[in-house]
Amino acid sequence: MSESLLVRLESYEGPLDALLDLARAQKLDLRRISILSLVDQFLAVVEGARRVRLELQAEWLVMAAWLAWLKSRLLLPEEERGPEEEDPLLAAQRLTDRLEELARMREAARWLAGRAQLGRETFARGAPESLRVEDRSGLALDLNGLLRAYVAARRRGAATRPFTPKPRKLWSVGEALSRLRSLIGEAGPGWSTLSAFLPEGLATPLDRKAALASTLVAALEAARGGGLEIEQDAPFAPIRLRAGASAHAGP
Amino acid sequence: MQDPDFLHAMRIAEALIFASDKPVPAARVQLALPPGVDAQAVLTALAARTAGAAVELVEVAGGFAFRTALDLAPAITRVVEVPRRLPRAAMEALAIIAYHQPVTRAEIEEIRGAALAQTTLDALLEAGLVAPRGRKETPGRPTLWGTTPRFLDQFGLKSLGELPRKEELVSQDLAVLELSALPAAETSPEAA
Amino acid sequence: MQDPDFLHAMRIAEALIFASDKPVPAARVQLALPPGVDAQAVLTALAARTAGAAVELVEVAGGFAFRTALDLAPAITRVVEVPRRLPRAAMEALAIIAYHQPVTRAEIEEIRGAALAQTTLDALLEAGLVAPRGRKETPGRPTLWGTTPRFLDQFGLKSLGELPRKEELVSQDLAVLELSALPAAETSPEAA
Repeated sequence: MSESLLVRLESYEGPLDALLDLARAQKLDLRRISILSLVDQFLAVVEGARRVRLELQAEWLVMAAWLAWLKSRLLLPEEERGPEEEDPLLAAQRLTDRLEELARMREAARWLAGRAQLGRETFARGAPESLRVEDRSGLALDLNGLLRAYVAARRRGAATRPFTPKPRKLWSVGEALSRLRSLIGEAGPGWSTLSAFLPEGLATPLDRKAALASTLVAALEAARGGGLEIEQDAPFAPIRLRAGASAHAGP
Repeated sequence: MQDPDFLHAMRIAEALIFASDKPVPAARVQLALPPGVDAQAVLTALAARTAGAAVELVEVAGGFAFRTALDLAPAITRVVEVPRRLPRAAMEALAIIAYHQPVTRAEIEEIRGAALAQTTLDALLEAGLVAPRGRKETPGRPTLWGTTPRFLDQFGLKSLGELPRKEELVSQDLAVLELSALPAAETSPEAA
Repeated sequence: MQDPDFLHAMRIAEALIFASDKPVPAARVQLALPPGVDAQAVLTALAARTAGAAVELVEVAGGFAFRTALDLAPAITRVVEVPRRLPRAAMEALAIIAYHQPVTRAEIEEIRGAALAQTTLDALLEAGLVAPRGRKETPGRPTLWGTTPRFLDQFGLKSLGELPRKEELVSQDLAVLELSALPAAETSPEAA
């Protein structure tokens, strides 16, 4: 008997399956199961299997080790067990319960398998008819969908439109220099702030900053040639300009 | 019973159930019937009329459906392709899900004492026999599984209540020892 | 006709046709029948028996099938309202018309960055959501489009002013885009 179990070991769905089979082969009453005789058989099977193939699955060995422990405890008089130790009778009962439940579930599976099954022994209508007539005349619209569609459309529109930076006309240093030269004469001998030399019609802060920078560079350029003098009282204080000595050398 | 209204109601019920792709609950039949005719009486009459016919009215999965008579299966399967039986592991897992639902995969494995292959669970899912039933509020929140109406339909059950009671499920081999006479074990492994 | 073999053959044919997902040709029915019984005769007898019943055998393209009687259709069918969703392109066009009206088709295409099929515009027109709002005085005098009171109804708006300002929708996303540079943007809904 253990021989046939040994041969079939691989076809078992784990040690619990094999234990149940052992119990059934002996027509054991699971509720009065002799754990001891079951343990000996199981251990014999596992031992036999180990002789044939060393690479026995861990779960089999764990079960074998546990059963060996259970057997030793069951044989031991109660007074010789440690107080902390699990009650072997309870452990044996739990194993019996598990085997019983597995036996019941296997029986349930057999019961199900024995029933006439739809599509095998009995057949349903192969081509059911639609009992629903769909009225699709209404529209399902929601504001959220509309807004999402708008955003999606705009995003796509932006993505497909080639990016052409808006031509931006910034005040160049050259322009600043010629404006400075033409204005510095009219400004007279006194000091004027740098911003007085900015062109008109500067729309954006960016345009304004660019013009300011260009004008400053132009002023520095002019000062280098001596046509202009620059002064600033303190950092970030207004920058002031006046015509240089060479520009009004005459008087 | 020969009242023309009742006969008309039988025609409606027959057509409705015949056309449907799923078992039709009696309440749905009632909706289709003219007022004043009782669906249950109509269905009883229809079941009586079709009993023993090639296509019979049966009560299954919480509703009514037409099914071919069992004796005709051999002739039909000669022409119609029949799906393969589920393997034993799948049938066992299915039985465990049916009896222990909602149940996690780990619990199924605990009862079977063996790992449950993903392909096995996939096969049950694909056949529409089981479906997720939420998650268990334990660490990892594992999926809970349960059977579907299709499971009832597949095995010709009116409801889960038609499954044999657990106490009746005694292995044939062990029945020799008259287990049924013994007190039923109250502690099932999932409770342990 | 009362021959038991023939009656059994009729049962087989009935069950087979019932279980098939397609009409069954007579030749296929013949395969399932016991030898010596003619499928054509069986089918003729079955058609005669079911004529006028709730479920009739009919010959359709490709073979034989059961159909529920036409007179029962109103009793067993349920009308289900399934509101249509507008296709994405139509929804986008509608949104652009709402925000940029009055707007020409070419302008809608420009804003969407994609062509707008005439059928899409037709669908909006047919649904009563948009209507012509005169013509733009540019070469070709293209039609200008705007939304209708029905548009407001459908979206549950009292007026176009209830639409979120388009700057709230797109300004952050599309900083690059000069909104004011887009065609017909001057007449935005919140200004209308």
